[in-house]
Amino acid sequence: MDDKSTITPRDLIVSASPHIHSGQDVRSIMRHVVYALIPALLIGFWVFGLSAVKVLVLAVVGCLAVEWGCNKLLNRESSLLDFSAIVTGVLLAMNLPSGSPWWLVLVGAIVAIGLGKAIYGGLGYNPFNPALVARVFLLISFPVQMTTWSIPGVDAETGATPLGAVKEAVSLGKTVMDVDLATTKDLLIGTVGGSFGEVSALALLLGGLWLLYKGIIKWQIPIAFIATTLFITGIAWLIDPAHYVSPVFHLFSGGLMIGAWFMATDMVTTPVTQKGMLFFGIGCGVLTAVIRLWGGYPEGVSFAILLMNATTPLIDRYTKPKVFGEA
Amino acid sequence: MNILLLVISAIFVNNFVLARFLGICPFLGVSKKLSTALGMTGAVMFVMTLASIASWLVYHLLLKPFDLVFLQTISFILIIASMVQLVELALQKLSPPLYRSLGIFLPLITTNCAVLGCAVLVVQNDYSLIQTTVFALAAAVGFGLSLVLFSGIREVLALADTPKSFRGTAIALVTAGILSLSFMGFAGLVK
Amino acid sequence: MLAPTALLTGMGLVSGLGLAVAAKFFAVEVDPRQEQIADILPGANCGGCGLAGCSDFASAVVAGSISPADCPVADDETAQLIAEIMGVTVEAKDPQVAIVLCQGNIDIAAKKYRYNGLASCASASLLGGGDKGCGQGCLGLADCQRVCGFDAVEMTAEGIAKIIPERCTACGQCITACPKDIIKLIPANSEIHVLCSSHEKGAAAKKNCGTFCLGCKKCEKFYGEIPQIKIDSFLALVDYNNPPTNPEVAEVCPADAIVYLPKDKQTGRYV
Amino acid sequence: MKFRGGIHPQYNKITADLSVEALPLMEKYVVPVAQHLGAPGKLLVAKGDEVFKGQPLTEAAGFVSVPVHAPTSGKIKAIKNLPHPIGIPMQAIEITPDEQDTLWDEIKPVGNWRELDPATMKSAIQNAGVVGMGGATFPTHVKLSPPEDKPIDYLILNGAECEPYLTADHRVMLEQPADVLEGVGLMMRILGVKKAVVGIENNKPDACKALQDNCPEDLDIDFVMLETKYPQGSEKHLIYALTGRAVPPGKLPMEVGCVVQNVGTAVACLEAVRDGMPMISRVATVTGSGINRPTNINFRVGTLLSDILAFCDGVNPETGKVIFGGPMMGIGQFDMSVPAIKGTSGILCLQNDEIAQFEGGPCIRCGNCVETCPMGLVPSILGLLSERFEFTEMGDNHIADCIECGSCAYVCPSHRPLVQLFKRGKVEWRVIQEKQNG
Repeated sequence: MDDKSTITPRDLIVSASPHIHSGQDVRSIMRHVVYALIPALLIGFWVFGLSAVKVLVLAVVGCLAVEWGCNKLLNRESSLLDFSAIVTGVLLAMNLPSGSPWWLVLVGAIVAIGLGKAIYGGLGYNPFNPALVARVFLLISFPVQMTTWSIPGVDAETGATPLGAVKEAVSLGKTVMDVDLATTKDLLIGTVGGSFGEVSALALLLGGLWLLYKGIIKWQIPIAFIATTLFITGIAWLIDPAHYVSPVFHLFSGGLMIGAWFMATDMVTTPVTQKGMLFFGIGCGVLTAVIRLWGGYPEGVSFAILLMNATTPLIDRYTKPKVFGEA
Repeated sequence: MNILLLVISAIFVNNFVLARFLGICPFLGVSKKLSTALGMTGAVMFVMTLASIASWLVYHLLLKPFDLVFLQTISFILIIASMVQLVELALQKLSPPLYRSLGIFLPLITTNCAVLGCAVLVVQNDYSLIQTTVFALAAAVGFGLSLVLFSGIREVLALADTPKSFRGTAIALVTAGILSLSFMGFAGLVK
Repeated sequence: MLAPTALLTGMGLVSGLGLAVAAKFFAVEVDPRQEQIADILPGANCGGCGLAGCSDFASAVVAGSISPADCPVADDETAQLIAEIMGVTVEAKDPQVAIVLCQGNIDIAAKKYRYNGLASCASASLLGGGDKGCGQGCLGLADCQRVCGFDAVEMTAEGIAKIIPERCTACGQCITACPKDIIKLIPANSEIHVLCSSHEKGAAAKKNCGTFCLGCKKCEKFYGEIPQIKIDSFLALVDYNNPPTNPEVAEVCPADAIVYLPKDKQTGRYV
Repeated sequence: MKFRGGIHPQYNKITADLSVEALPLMEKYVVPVAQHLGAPGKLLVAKGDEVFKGQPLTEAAGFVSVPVHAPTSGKIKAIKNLPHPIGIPMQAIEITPDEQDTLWDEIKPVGNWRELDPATMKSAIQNAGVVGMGGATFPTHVKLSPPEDKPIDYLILNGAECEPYLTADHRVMLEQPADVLEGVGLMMRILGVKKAVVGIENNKPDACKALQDNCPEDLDIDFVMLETKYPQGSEKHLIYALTGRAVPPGKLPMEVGCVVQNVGTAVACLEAVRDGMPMISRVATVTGSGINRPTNINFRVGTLLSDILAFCDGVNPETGKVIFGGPMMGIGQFDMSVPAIKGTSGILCLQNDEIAQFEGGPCIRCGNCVETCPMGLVPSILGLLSERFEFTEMGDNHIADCIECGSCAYVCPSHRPLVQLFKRGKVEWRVIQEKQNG
């Protein structure tokens, strides 16, 4: 009965309800995203070798350093431990060519964290995906460096991505049949040219499914995104197979997999309602297909996601769930 | 097909605000609230279409026949100014809340480079009257699209914990820049 | 030369006539005084008058539903100017400032539990009145600072709010924001205050805070016949209509609740 | 019918198999005057008066008001502001028992409910001080008096007990199944409805069986096993799950022809009519990892928290929180001398390591709260609006429909104090509305 006296009210915590919690937190979400990216990273290292490792380390360290610097400058609590800067760094690295010069990676890190996130007030307030802001920024500012793709296995040589090869051929008046298309097997495994993290469709799919299984991402965005892209590219292919490649090629090539599973599912920059997520995914798919098929760039995933990021507030506004009991 | 390309070009590829960087003043000024943005879009649509048509008529029926093309700018401004005055008078009577929230930016359409730019572009590209109407309307839609997208973002940004030094116009300009970056994805859609 | 002139004149005439017709058609009446008043108001849109902002205040003045002197922020001169525009007279008002009537900082005020939640006084006070043992203690979560449009509230390192008198415009926002109701408006030139709001009896108050008014009436007696400080249910209240002047009263208070805060007459700053 | 949203927390119903123990007579009782929603009663006694067990200490002040009664016989030591479970001291009557526990001589049965007329029974229920025992403590006789123009089709008995840890209703259903159903029959007669539905979460099959086995033949009662999901016991969601009818926003269950009552309330109503016994005791669960001997108790209204904790062998040193009610909606206590009252369905002592910590991190817009909100609101946006004092906009976003179930805060990975933000918003929104309506 002595235990009764151990209770001193001043040591009791008082808060608003609820008094228990599911235990999920931001850190664990971000950690899981990093875990899910590991297969694709390993394939990237295997295909592109040491230069890919260099890009990854630079990007992650760069992002962390910029985050730390911004926290200091803006007089904010350290947010290094929430892992979000690491996720941004990893995604940024995966969106760069493996042979990127060091300064390109660092500029990317500064744009991603500084311009894309910190000045909006940090995690949770940025309207655009930081890694994609950096990628598009670099693509437009340094087009040469951003499209110098190493050819897997041959360190010194550079060439085009599978999608780039198709676009170039078609724009020169040739047909798809004239192009030496990458095989589906190559696309799945990743032995093709491209940004170092986007090449292996299989590894990315694996990671995405794992996130889905863990309940960290919801199915609406990736499925709607991929299905819409397949649908539109499929129609184009059925109508004119001479100038448009098959939807399967579109599915496994370029950034669609990493975009649909990892970038378009970034919680901060996508709608909060499930209906909204569906619209978001469809919008991404339409824009990706349109840019890939008819646009000037061979690849449209980054632009599509950024554009849809901009529509997120509007989507959220018009897809609010129905209040319980409302007719 | 030509008309469709014209529309896509004016709305997406050569969006007045995000690709041509015209009309930045109202883009920043009246994008704080979605409802205001929609009202401004309506006003710009009206002014832009009518002004472009009127400019086209004046250019092709008066300036060109009488060899007075050098009066192009001043006469266009005259047309636009009277259009804006008309809209302002009408709004003040018909929708006072919108009139108040648009504030100084409504009369500023007068000197708005987007409207003047539209009229000048129409003449420069030698569009027919139908093309002119479609182009002006599409350009206004493009202006409206960027304004509405932007106001949606800004409504959310207003709730964000933005650092004090970046609040307001600073963060709006950065956001507009990123929006413009993403619109570059449309490049090449229309050759 | 003739053709351009004729053309532009013609166009000008046509559009001018069109606009003239439109102006008739869409005519709206606006009282010009409203704009004049809005121009001379402080323009802070603080809402201290109870209306949505300065332009609302201006239209209310024109409509006659509020007095020109009712803008708590504007000084006398402004009020007189507005009155002139409206053609009425207003009486001068004494300048006021807000003051936080609590000294219970973290060193001396006891807490009754560990608070976990929002850093906001209004939210914290929904949980049993907040974590301070004293029911009228400053919670130190800065709601008053957040609503102040004039940067006149400072949170001390010891965790209570303090008003900076030379910045305070007496708009009253902090008073509305404070859930503990311990911020009051007082004449700007008063210098002696009872910085405690607890009506608790001495023993109970002492348990919760190191600086408190126990209602001992020593201050009341100090002033003799017409007390400038009066006790009302165990709390001394300064009679600001007849503000106390003798600073020695602070020495009399056994619990340091009465403080003498001398002010610089020119700047209004505490010395 | 399943409602949208909701959560599946750890249920921790550790006391489900423990019988209800009656508390011994204590040395002191504190009976707050206000223990229900509505106007507090008017005092009938003064300091120094001798009172008997079951004697009314106050009388109802109006229709939406009920009296409180003496839990035992003794002397009134004081009437003053004393700690109250809501956190702010309120007027209360302190009684020192004379240890005789003499029953007030005016307590006698009202009659057989099968023969009495509804009005007599309703006034008996009001005079007995019966309030909803689920936690909301709304006077029961008011709920049993729907206006003429709102015909009632169903009486719904809430046996969901969806709050984790709590087992009080479960035990009542197991130990007094006949009383529960007689109480249901009584309320059906008052309402004049032919049909009652009992909703029980499917983690309590034994309770359902006990009730089914004891169902009187003359009553048409359906027993429905519901999905175990929080907040299944919320009135609106229970009605939806059982009947498919959705109560419109801002409206009461009677809008769709339903009245919902808690199992404990049913027993209290029966006792008020059958025995004339006022509501001076109730069943509650004392539970959680912090208490040394978790159990179910039958305590007298006004028993001090410290006495109850002592009866359960006290708390262990790791205890960081003592809560009246369940872990999702209960109120944290900080004064050990608060009395347990009519609405106290449980006393939960949690250890420091299992308490939700609110960190107030930024919203990362994950959408979990939107998915779980059973009311179809967007908690993430509402939270941001509250943080920025945009209370009018909160109102436009239906803050008034929030039932404060806490599902959103439970799943929030940023540990945002969402319910606290909404409580604040609701208060401010009410003020704004009052201003608008003059």
